[in-house]
Amino acid sequence: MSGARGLGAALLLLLGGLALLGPSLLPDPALQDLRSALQPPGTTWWLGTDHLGRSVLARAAHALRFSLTLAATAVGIAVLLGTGLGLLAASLGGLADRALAALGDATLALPGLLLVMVVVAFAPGEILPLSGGVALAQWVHFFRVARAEARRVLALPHAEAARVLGFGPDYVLRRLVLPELRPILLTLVGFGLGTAVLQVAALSFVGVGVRPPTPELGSMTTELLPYLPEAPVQALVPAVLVAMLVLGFQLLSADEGQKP
Amino acid sequence: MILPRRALLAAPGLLAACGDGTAPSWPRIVAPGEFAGLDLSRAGHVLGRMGVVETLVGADEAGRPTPELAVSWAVSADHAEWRFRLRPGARFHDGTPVDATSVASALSHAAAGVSVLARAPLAGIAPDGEDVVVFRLHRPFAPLPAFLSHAGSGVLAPGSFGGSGRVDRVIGSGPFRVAQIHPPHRLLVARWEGWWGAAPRLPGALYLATGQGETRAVMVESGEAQIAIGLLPASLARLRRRVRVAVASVPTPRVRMLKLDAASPFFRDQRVREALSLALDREGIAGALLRDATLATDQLFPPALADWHDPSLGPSRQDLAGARALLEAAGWRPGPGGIRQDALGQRFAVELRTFTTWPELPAMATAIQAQLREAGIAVSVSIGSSSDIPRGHRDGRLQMGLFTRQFGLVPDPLGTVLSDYGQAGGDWGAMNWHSEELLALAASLGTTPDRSARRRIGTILREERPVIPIASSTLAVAATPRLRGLRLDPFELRFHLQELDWPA
Amino acid sequence: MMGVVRILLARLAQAGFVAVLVGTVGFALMHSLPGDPAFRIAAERYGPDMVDAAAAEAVRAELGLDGPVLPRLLRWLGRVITLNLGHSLVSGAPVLPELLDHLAHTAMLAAMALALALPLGLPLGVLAGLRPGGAVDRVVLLGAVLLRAVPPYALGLALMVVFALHLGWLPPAGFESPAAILLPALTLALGVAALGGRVARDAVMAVEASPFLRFARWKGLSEAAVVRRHGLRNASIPVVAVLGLQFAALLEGAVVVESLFSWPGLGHALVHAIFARDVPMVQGAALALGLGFVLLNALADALAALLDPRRARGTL
Amino acid sequence: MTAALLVEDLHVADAKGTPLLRGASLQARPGVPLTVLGETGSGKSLVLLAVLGALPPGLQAQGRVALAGTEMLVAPPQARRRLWGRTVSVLPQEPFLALDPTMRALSQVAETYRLVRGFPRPRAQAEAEARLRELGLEGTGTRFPFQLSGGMAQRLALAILRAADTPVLLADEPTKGLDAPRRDEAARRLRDEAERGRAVVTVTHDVAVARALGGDVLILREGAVVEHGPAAQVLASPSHAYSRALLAAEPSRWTRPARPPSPSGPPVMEAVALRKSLGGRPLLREVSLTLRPGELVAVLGSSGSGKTTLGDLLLGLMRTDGGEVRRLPGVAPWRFTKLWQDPPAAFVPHQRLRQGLDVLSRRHGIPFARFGSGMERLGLAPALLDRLPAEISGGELQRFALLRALSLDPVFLFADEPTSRLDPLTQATVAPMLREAARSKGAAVLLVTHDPDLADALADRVLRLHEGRLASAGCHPGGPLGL
Repeated sequence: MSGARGLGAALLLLLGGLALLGPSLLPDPALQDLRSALQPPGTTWWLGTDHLGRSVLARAAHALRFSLTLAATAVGIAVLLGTGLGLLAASLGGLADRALAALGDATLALPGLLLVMVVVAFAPGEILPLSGGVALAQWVHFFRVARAEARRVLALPHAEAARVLGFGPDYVLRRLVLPELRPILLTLVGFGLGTAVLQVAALSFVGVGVRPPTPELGSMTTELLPYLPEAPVQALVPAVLVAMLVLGFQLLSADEGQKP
Repeated sequence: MILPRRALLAAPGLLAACGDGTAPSWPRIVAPGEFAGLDLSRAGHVLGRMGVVETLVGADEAGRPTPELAVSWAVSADHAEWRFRLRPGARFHDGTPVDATSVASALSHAAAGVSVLARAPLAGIAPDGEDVVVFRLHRPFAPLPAFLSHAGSGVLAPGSFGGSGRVDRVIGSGPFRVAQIHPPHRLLVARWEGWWGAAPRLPGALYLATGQGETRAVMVESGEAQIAIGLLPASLARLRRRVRVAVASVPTPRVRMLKLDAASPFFRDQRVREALSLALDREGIAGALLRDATLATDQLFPPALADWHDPSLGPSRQDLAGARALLEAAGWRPGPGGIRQDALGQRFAVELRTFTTWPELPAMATAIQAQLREAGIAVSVSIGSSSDIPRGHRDGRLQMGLFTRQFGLVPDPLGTVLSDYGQAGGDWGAMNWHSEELLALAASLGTTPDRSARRRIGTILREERPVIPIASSTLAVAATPRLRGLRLDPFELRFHLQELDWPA
Repeated sequence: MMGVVRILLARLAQAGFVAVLVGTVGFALMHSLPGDPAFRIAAERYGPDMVDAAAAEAVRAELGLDGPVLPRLLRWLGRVITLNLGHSLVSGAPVLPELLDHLAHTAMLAAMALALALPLGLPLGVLAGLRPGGAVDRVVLLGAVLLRAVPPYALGLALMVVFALHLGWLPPAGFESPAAILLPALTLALGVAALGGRVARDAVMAVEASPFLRFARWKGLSEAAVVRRHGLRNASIPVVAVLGLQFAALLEGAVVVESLFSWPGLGHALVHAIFARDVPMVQGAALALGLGFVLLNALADALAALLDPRRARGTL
Repeated sequence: MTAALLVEDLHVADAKGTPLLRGASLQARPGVPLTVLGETGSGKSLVLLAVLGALPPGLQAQGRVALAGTEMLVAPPQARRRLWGRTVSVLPQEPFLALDPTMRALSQVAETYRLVRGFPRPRAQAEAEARLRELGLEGTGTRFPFQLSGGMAQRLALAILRAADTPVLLADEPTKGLDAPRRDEAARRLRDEAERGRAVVTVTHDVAVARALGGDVLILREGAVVEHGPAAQVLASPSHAYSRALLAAEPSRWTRPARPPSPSGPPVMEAVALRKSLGGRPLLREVSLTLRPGELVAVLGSSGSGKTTLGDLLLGLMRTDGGEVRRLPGVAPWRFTKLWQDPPAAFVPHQRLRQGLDVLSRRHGIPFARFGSGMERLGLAPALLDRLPAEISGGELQRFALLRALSLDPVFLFADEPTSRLDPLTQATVAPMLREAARSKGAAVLLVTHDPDLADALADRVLRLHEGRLASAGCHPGGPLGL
């Protein structure tokens, strides 16, 4: 494991640990103390309090868990949908392939954030549409890669060999295409997770986020932006956490991608 | 390769339309309000404040009617007819005189569209000679002058209207005329030499709609703008410490309040509504989110409305024990997870709708959510569009709504009270609640200005709690100190640009 | 020239698909959205203080929002072909001129972002690619990864605080002085520069390892001649191709950055239109963004074809 | 006459100290082509890189390399580089990849004149045009490399080298991927260069190239020189056992197969008037072919002639545009099978061989033990089973492919250039195995190749595919005639 990858793993381990253990060890993230609003970091509140006097550390831990869950759900849907359609397109070929590819191209032409916003407008503040929206913006990347890789592998002599030797399409896809696809998908998943975290944060910024009091990294920053001069740590912590999460995913996958 | 090049050439041409023509010496005003069109129902609030469009009647700091395009007015003995005498010599920006015919036509147009005038019991508007406009009413309506001071009741020249009655260009009569207007962001005004009042010192000014409060603060801090309207409480604290910026604020008749569906099984009981009020820590909310604990109020009418506000009532303090006792008495007992339930096992779980037009509302909803949770009430917060509240009122799905209401929408709150707390309640007022006594009092106010009746209306609303007021508002403005003569209007009708001076 | 025609035809087909997709999906979604469009439109038109049921009913009557869906969709699709995008439900003004105005602003912002990003990212990427694993490479890689990890709004805010507030060099927002474009453009540019640098690095590495560059050296050309005559052009081909694709990301960033800096572009308009349920405006803006993306890709294709004769002749 | 290039006792080892080249010595003289002959891994390419002074970093070299008076192993990089294009030039392995894809042919020649030899632009242009004309490339100056055929690309590379006109010319596997006629043409052109007074050093694995070039031959095996001398002598009467084996491995020297029994029984595979176009170009115009059990038919054709397409059409891997393919009815589809040109590509890269055979045995209910006896017959050690495809040699892998195909009791085997990627010695072992194994199973074999000698050596019938039609190309003496 190289340095970059190790650093990425360490970052994700740290944040994952906080997300996993934090919520049970730290106080209720919704607990308010309006008279202790915007307290600086100290012994009582390690990362200070927000504008409603809530512990930023506790909220950050919950927000991390939320962001990770949401990103994982969204990317999970995107991977299943994109890879499934990609493999389908590559193995069907012909008109179905071209139609799916055209749909992919058209989706790609639209900014991802637009798609998420349109879907989220369905049910503001609900989690499933949010991850569905992010997935809608991301599936096409998985689709393109899966389709291209499947087409490449299916054209290789060893895939032809498998067919000549009497193996069915199921075997060819599962045993020949997927193993080749897996490392590429993993890289893409890493970047996708990072993008999902960023996209949700951006949505919160333009006001399409989660419902209060759910802590979310993007909306935490947005809520605290007006207080940046007086409470810089509290406002920056969520943004830094987003950056660290994305960084962790990128480091982890960047290295994977450079392998021969 | 021909197409892209042509597209590139076209771009600067489009930009020129909105980038040129700004004299750098004209002050820039940044404010939150965008305007979606040219007609007064959409742009009136900007055109009025920038001094382009005038109304028959103005308002002073206390909300009392003052002469503007009308120099005097009188109501008939049967309260069915109002006569407004027009200011002699007033001219529109196209040079035509502001005469009774054009005023009657412009205001009839407003009354037929979306405007406060449409809510007045008007039977007709007609000219009487050159300089008198007559308003005939279905029933007595004392706040008519106040309604006429609303931005939507501005007077546009007949030349403003296109063939289909749509506003094609804005020709007002105020001290400034439109030089350029680009909805929804930008309005450039220039001094109108033909104004009836003292000539303005400023050669012109620029209005820029800027949605983000932080951005407005930063713009005025860096000198990019000279006046920033509507500062966030957090920015306000910072700007006060700056030498390069002068900060002023004025209380406004705007109140943040909770609206409850008084017909729902949760809020049917007046004791529950009272318990909600007791459970709230208004001073905590105002202190933390508005940076001013004194804004906390449980009165619907803020101090800015001296006739309506009762200064003898102290601030309402949080009383959780009292709230719990009232909820117990109303049959809501502690249930699993600390959430109360009634005898049938119904959980006290409700939805609170609010929106982001005012940035403090979501945070306030979150604070309310936490405080009601202490009393055993589960609140889920839904943040959407401002229209969710009137729509929820109409389709009956609204349980709680958090919003701000401008009682000085017209400087006399009576109009607002009538539309919000009438027989059928109001989109921005009571829901499934009314009070015969209040209706009778309001009807009597149609003919007599009676201060005790006004106070009594406040008391009824405070006792029965169809809505729960939380905090009143201030309008905070930051400006560069070089700008002289800045005057704040609590009713947000005018910037008073004609009184400003910006010496180089 | 067959290749160029083929590329353009493919892009044209993509544009057609975008139009139909945006039209249909946008229309279907907006009409199955919860919430009453009449109320939303009224709120956007008249401001929250004036929204009430009466205003909403007036809007409903004026716009005929109750008609059957399918004929309206077909009519809209038909009009799109003639570039008639209808009237905004909110302002009542025709969508097209308003869109063009927003589009011009976004185009200017994107162009400025590119103008800042390329001189920043490409030289660093080339330096990094010439010595992979070297000090420059490590610093550039780290910088690129960090820049792409920071949310654009946080980046924009940080730039605003530093350059506008503390240093006072640049205007923080607005679109009045010509310098106002610098901060939003820089915010977008940093992300693009990070990506461009990364692509340039990989491209330089690939060219550096290519047999034709080795052959060029073996021919006896000086290093400068090798780089100038054989290195740069070949390395720029993937850079152009990838940057063309990444324009979608740039436009996406524009939505957030335009809101933060009050830049009156497409992204800003789109957010408003979605909130207001202004269907023609949403569709128009989405269409403009989608077609803009296709157009830029076509430009990137054309540029790549200029650089790479294989593309122009349709063998790649 | 002094040697333009002198290599004395050159040793090269990798970073771990493993020797790659163990004491190679050679000298190249103007006018006398020198051919370094060796199999993959013999270290022949390292000789070239050492001469250029372009050994990859990490390799250590000892000994002496003198190029026109410069000691290439000790000279500083700048000094070595100054010789490139002036004293020494290189004909690259695959010229198509070595030409700048974005530059027109003429510029690639002219820049040598302008930037290396310092000619003014008009003269450089004129000279470059003259070089193109000399090599039969007139009219192609404005084309890009991708618009040239493989042979033209190689001539363009030669034109560039002529422009440099260096005393020493190195050629690195100049015939890689070329079929016989083009291979001979390339060799002839290199000989021309030598006759123009240049010292030409060619590195190749192909004995035929060495023979065509003449001059001196040096045979390299596992980093050591096994034989060195004039081509006429070394290729006619080699003294070393390895050299003899290498020469005997040429298909033209193989012992001919015994006369096959006349094929009998119903045709296994019949093609009637097949037509196929690819990319709008008609590839097969009207091809008819009949294969009977036990016969081995070779189809000869140059690259791009459509011979692989023909096999794939018969197997149903591609759809025909017209005509008909008739297979022996009632036979499972997998008993019509194929051997691929590039053995590593035909195996799943991440699957150990045992695993691959295991899934196959389970899919078709073949007892695994059957593979054991087959491996023995094909000379495959059981230890190989636990390796990945990339970890064993191409020859071994092709034998595994054969094992795999034969385990399904094939009635038809399409062998697509099955030995073209193998070293000559390996080819000499594997090719007869293919013939014998197929014959023992009674399978019909369609062998597709570009090597007439190989076809002649293996096949019962040889057909030639030319311009989309099949024609008889003569037949094995005694073999059945006709189509």
